[in-house]
Amino acid sequence: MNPVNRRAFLKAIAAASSASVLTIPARAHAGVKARVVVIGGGFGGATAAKYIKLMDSAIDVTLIEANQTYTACPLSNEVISGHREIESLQTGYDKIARRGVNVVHDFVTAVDPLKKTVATQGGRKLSYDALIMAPGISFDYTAVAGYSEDAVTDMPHAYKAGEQTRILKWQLQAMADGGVFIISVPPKPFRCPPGPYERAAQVAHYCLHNGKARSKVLILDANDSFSKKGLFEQGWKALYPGMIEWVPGAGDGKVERVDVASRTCFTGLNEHQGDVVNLIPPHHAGQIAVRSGLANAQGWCEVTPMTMESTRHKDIYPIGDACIAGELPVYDMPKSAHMAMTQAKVAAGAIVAKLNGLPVPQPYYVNTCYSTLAPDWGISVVHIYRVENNQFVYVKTAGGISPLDAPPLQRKLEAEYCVGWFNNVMADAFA
Amino acid sequence: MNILRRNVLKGAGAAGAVSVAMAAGLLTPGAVFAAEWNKAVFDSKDLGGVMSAVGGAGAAAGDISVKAPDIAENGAVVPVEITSNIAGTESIIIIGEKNTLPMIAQFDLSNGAQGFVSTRIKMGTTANVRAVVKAGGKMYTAAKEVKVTIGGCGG
Amino acid sequence: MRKLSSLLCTLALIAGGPAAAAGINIEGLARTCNNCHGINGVSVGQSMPSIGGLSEAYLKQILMQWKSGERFSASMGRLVKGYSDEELAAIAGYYARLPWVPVAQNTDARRVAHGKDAVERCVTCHGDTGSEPDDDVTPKLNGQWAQYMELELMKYRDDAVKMTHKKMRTNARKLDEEGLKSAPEFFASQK
Amino acid sequence: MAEPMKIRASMAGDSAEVKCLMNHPMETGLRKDAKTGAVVPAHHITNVTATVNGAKVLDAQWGGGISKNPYLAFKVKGAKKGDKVVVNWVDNTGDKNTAEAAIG
Repeated sequence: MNPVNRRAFLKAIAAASSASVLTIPARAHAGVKARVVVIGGGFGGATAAKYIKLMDSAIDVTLIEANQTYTACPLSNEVISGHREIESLQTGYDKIARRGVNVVHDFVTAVDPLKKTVATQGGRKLSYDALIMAPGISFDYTAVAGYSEDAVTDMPHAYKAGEQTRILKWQLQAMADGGVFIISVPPKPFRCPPGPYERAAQVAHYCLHNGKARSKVLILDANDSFSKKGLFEQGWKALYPGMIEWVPGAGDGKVERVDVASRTCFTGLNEHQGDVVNLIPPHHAGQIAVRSGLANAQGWCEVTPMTMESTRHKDIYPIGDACIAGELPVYDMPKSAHMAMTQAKVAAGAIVAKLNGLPVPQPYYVNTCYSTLAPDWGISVVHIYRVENNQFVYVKTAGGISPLDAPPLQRKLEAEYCVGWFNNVMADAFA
Repeated sequence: MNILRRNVLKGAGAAGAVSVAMAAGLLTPGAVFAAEWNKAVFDSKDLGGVMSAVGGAGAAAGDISVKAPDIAENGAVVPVEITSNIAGTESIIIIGEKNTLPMIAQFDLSNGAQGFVSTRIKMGTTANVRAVVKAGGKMYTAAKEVKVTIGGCGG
Repeated sequence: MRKLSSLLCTLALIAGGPAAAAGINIEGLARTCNNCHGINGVSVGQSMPSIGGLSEAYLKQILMQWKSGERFSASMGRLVKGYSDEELAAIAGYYARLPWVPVAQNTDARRVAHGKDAVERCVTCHGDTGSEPDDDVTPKLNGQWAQYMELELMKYRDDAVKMTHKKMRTNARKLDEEGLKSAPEFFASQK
Repeated sequence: MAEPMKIRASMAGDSAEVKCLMNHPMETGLRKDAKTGAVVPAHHITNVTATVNGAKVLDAQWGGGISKNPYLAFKVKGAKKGDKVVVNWVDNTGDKNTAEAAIG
């Protein structure tokens, strides 16, 4: 370590500690070790568990996650197009365990918000002082007639990365030149707002460079607009002319019914037969959040802006894709890994402060989201939120999308930054 | 009786539209465009003028529902569904109160057509979508505010 | 070290410090930077720079230039426009007080050797190994990510984007294609 | 000539619901071209009619305030399966289109 910096560093600690000696042992005197339980080990849950431990190592933190290995959704569209192996998106929980987080691979079956306990399939019963609810999403398989959970191998959603991603990739590889690849997009809000449109580009890229240039990607959308629309349309046109067609909800794009056997999607007035059908069903907060009484009528968990605490139950903090925050349908917080992580850090800060008897710290919410249309063509959107009068406020003077008239260098930089972003968020959440 | 027909003589272009349609051979006995397009009303930028031309707003009615999103993310495509449960509904008119051209559409219903239309309209700014209904010779109205988000972050 | 920094996190959360006086939760704010720049500003991603331990003056200057739009950025400008000058100053101060950690990365020995010549123009300002910049608005480069530095050079070489610092623009353009790769690799390999 | 119009009619209870999707730019005459700055002339559907077995059920007038590629749905009581629905439109340039469907 640089000696000058080290001196400054120690000085900073000294300055900080002189003021805080009196406050830190408040809970220690009570002789109770505070317990935090985190449900779900995705970007949000893992980040929350790790940061609570980082901020106050005296807190007992248990992370409950069913899977031993996590497969990240960001960049998973590049697995479909063959640019990336799925293993590059995977991580275990050993590193955050080494930070002192008690990692339990189990499945939460019930939460009792009044007794403040969590029960698991494995027979565990844990009590908590604060609960982070980060279960991600659950699909509504009945929303599209003719579809079902059994149909996911025929019409994969590939909207939880892993086996589904592989199936969609294989189906694309098996598709003949001239085939039609249908992507059915559910009504907002849904996970990863630019995901389907980035996927369209990645699929077109695969087709163009693998002897399937006559193929077509047909996006059947329940919505009339989408994230980074202008940038995507510009990129599609420049990179994959004539290969991608977007049908908005207003143009009869909403898929109401499917026939799985013939791979047909029925909209209000039309039917579209695909060679591959990537049907992304509507979704809502993970089942456990809904069953715990945290979700609103639309199936999402509303939160208190200063802390991310649930508006329904005290001491439960729904974060990540399961929560809904900000003004729908344009200024709501996007369901992205980056957003989940900044929400996790706000919740972690609020919980640590509360358990130490300290005032609520000022929250900061940021989202950065990259989409890669081709290896040297990246675009992004940035969101900054402030909390004013206990409301989420999207800062309109900042944020926004990459410029439409950007030079090629910017597109290249953003494609490279996307990978750097991914490596860093993976480390920040899981290492 | 068609409400706008009263104004047909004022609308210089209205007759023109009909003759063009006739010249195009479109107007067969089964599909006559009885309601000549009323240029004067559709080209008017004056909300008050439009309201009186369509017969006045009439009484506010709970039997009319205007279904539209609270917030439209795309002002160019705002889904609007109007249901009139008033017996004998003959016409439904849609007005965008702050549109440069407020008059959006008129639907005259007959032979079993119910008091229901669903369409998509343009809105330049946050405003009321107003439905004016004519039933049994009387006018009724209802409105719903739609917030239009302009610019947006695209995210 | 890790223990120390986590303790600092906790203490700063409680005690605040100068930023707290201005109503800024600097720890909370800096945590949002971690997503891309790593805990304590030590990045693990090749295209994202480490920022912990860079000088306060340099960090403050670059943040403010992005905010004003004076200096091109692909995405940082859109981020920093969301914060007050005081907040940006607090971020600069926060990261400047952290230690600079050169990151171990794979470098090509041949390139590093070539880079030693290629950096002839760089070392007058950044120091022989990039660790001792000439003034406090010049960043350290030793152990910085090679790919990040290469991308920065590309910005300085491209007229399509607006970069401040004339000297950097001039010198970046003097590098040949090989130098564009080997100069970053040289600095990246330095401790 | 405009692209064909899509029409579908189906029974829902004792009413037939008719849905149509038309292809039309629906220019208001107010919009300026982003590149040239010139006003794009008005070009929109002005009249729409619908019949069920030849009897007129809907007679509409539209301005440019209806969205591009218009969507229209309406309901007809007393119609039955197999009845023929015909929808016509004409625009301010005299262009026209027609489509028909049997109620399913």
